[in-house]
Amino acid sequence: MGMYSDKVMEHFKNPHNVGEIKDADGIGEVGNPICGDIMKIYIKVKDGKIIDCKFKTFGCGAAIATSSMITEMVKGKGIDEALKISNKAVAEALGGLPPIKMHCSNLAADGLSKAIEDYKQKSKKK
Amino acid sequence: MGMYSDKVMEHFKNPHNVGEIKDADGIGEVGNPICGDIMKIYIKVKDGKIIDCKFKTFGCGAAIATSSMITEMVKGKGIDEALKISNKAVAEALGGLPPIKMHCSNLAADGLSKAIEDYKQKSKKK
Amino acid sequence: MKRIYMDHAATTSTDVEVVKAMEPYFSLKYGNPNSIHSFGQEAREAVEEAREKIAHLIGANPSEIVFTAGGTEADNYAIKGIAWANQKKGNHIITSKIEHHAVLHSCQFLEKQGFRVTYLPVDKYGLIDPEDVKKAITDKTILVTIMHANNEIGTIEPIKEISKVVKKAGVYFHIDSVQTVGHIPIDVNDLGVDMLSMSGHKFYGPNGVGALYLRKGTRIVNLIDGGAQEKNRRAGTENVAGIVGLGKAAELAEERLTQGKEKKIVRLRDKLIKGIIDKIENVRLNGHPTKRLPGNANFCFEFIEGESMLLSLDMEGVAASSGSACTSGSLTASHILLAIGLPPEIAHGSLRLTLGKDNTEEEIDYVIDILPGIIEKLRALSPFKGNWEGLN
Amino acid sequence: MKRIYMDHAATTSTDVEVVKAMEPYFSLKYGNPNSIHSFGQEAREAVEEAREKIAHLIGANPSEIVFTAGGTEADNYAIKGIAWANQKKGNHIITSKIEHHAVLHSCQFLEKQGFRVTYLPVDKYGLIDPEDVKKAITDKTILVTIMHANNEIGTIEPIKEISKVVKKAGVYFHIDSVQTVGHIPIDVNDLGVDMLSMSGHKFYGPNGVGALYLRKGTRIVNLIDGGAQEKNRRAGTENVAGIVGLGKAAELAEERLTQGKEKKIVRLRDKLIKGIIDKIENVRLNGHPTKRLPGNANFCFEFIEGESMLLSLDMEGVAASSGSACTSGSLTASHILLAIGLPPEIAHGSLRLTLGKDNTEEEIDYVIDILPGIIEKLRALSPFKGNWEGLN
Ligand SMILES: Cc1ncc(COP(=O)(O)O)c(C=O)c1O
Ligand SMILES: Cc1ncc(COP(=O)(O)O)c(C=O)c1O
Repeated sequence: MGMYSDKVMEHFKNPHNVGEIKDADGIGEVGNPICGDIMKIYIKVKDGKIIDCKFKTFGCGAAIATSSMITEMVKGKGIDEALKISNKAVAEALGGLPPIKMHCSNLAADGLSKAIEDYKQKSKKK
Repeated sequence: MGMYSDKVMEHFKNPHNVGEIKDADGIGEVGNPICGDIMKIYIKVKDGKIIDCKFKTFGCGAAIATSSMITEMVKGKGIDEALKISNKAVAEALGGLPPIKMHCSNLAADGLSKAIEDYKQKSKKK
Repeated sequence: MKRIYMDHAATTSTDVEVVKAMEPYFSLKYGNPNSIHSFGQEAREAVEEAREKIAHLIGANPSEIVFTAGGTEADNYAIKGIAWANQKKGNHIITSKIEHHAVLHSCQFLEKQGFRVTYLPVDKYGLIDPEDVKKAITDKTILVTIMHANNEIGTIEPIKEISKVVKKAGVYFHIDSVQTVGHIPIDVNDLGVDMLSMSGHKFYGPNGVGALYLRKGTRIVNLIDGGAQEKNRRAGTENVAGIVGLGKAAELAEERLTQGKEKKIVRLRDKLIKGIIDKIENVRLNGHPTKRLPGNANFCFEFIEGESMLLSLDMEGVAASSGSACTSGSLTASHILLAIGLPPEIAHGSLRLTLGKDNTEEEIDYVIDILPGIIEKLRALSPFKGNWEGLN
Repeated sequence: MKRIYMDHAATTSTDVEVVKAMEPYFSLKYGNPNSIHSFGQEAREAVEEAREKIAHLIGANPSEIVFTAGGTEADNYAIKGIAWANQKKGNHIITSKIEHHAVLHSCQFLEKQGFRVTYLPVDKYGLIDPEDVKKAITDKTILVTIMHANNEIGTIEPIKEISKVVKKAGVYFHIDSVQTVGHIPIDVNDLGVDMLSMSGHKFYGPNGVGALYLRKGTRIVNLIDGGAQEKNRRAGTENVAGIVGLGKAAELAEERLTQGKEKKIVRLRDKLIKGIIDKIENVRLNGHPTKRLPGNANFCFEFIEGESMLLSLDMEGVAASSGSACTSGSLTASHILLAIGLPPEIAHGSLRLTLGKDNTEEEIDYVIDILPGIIEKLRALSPFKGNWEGLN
């Protein structure tokens, strides 16, 4: 019962990896205040691997749960592998999302991509 | 309870003065088969007074009850007095009729008028 | 006095099991299904479960069911909605002369808005000829709306055959199934229809709730605008208890149909028809002898008027109906009886007895027993004796 | 866990006394009110008795009450019906920016049909200025439709003052009273309105039934065509049980209003508002401080989003609602919160707590107790800290 799966509610109740990484190697921001969703994803990269990932999210239950879920999914993954994670995969890992949430609050993978992009840009400059 | 007053139902259940008068002095017919109502009123007149009145009616409960009621109302009345009976008076004597019946099935007084007219015509010819 | 109900085409009692299913959704699980909280979510689940049951009964997909406030709204929605949504394509609608007023008056509303409507005739049984439909279709035709079975005379129309010509022409096809859903097996794909109206109170569900089956992809404009309920197709807070009741009624109807329970009703109906025709003179059966609704028996008794029969029957405890003007609040006899060719004076003498799942053999016997006396008494009041002589 | 319902503006539970009044009309007195027999007549009586109760609650004549399937249908009927019936006179309609979607989307439908609609602005409290109405009226104006009180922020509009300018111009005046009927005293003649919409499930009646008050002599075209029910104004077999329930709900509401029972709700509401404003930072009250519905409390909590608050409250047993996009199925925040001048990011952080007759002091205390923790926890997740910096 409820609009969300148990997994979503678990992540909503106790979101993992909440916070900022002060000396993050990459930061990705997605979302739109008009829509009511803004996610900020922070990553720490070492030897091409994501060793830490945190988030801050202004948004609905789905936005918070997907943010939390992706931070779990990427830890320890290589950045190329991490880039392959799709929004759909995040939703699936959460046991699905209500149809109406599939397009609007399911942006965490985009946020991660942006963070990795940011990391790549920054590494180039170094 | 019910769409008709008790008085209407009484007259419907046990209509008074049903039948024809073979040697009637006047016969009035009103109604319209399209509407589903045809009333035939027969009168017997003596010394300007209605001494007998009978009816035959094809029609709904209101048509039957009003026919029955008018035959009671006119007996013993002078023809001029009888002419004054209105459809409304018949309805009132029955304790009222449903609004929708006031115009369509409430024709007995018209039938009586026609019967009296018929009587007058016939008397003239004599 | 025992009361005998033989007016199931007008409305049925709400099944006690249906009432039981509805009960929790009044004062306990009363949430608005659009609310996020647990009260709302438990209501949402109940609504979707009901949708599945309705869909299953007619072989549809749950997403193709739109809940309405009854059969009339479903008819209005289908007809006006298709007309408004497709007026660029054409302005012509085809229907029949024996439709329910929900369909006829919707068509007349559209005529005032500039649409053109063809009202097809029927034969003496009330049957529509698919050939007539074919001939009526033009390149401006956007909708054909035909009833599945007639509410008054019970005739079941050749929907499959009509569908063939309508679909060949690429035109939307709506059927008013208010009298058939729950009473005969229905499969929307087998019938080949795009839209189908139903009403809860005609098959032991609650009043004030119905549904429109709306085939996926159908272009339609809303009749009732507002919130995003019913996937933006019908606004208004859902009648949760009513919808749950409709779902339960569908489930129970499907059980009965699977068990062939309507056969008992057909047998009682045929006994009633035979009994009356055998015992009374100057009577005729209206509608088709076999292509008719399981529970429908409709007669005309000459020389008397319908309402007076109803009152007399009611006095003996029997509830029935008639197509006489006096019983409909209009001034003319039933347009259906006139359309099958009856003269008005005969149409006024119609009597409809419609049986339901709980009518018994004894009740049939009782009606066959008392009706001749009633007819005789009323005929004694009538100015017509054995013929319509004198009728101008 | 105890469940606390504070979403009465979305829907109320059906009063157990209402359910009791409805019960006989499902399986016992199930006749169709249009039938002549005794089953029909007992249903007819029940419907007319309910009509009297509804009329009495709002100071109307029973013949001016038309039953509908809810508030949305009543709004659609009033607006579309007046437009269609009076289009020879003019094609202009005036409404406000903060109406319910039932009104706004009906107006938008008419715009597609060629009508012109003015959407009046409101001030920061959500109040409409009668002067604005006056200025908007032209010689083509046929209808002004304004809500009596707003469903989201609870603001009660100056209907009497608006009526004066509307009536002076000889224009029809409709009010959407879905949120006020049964909650504050109403007299249609005192208010000076021609039409008024109400909905059963907003004042402890059943879902799926409502009514439109239609002043005698009002020129209107039907929304739902068909049979001659409701004096030819609204077709479809009457929802007898629902109508009886609506009548009973009206009777009970009148009793409560006579006894001044809404004062208790106002007191609890004010306690709730004070408790929350006192204990939480960066929060604002939406709507007018005093011209508001007895049960309505509506806030915006900055830096967090509404749905996440609802989920958190639901986990603690509290049912509430929000004007955030995520809770409405749309992509933008509530048009009402935007119309009172809130930026979208703040509008998304709205929380509506609407109290009902059975909420207790303890429940208020509980909510005041748990809410600060919930807000704090969600704000800890937010990328915004005490200001909206970084928001592009
Ligand atoms: C064939 C048919 N269509 C439509 C309707 C209207 O259904 P409802 O009364 O549920 O609006 C009825 C019954 O009244 C009917 O028999
Ligand atoms: C102000 C207002 N108008 C109209 C409606 C629609 O009423 P209903 O849901 O009964 O159709 C509502 C509630 O949903 C409302 O709050």
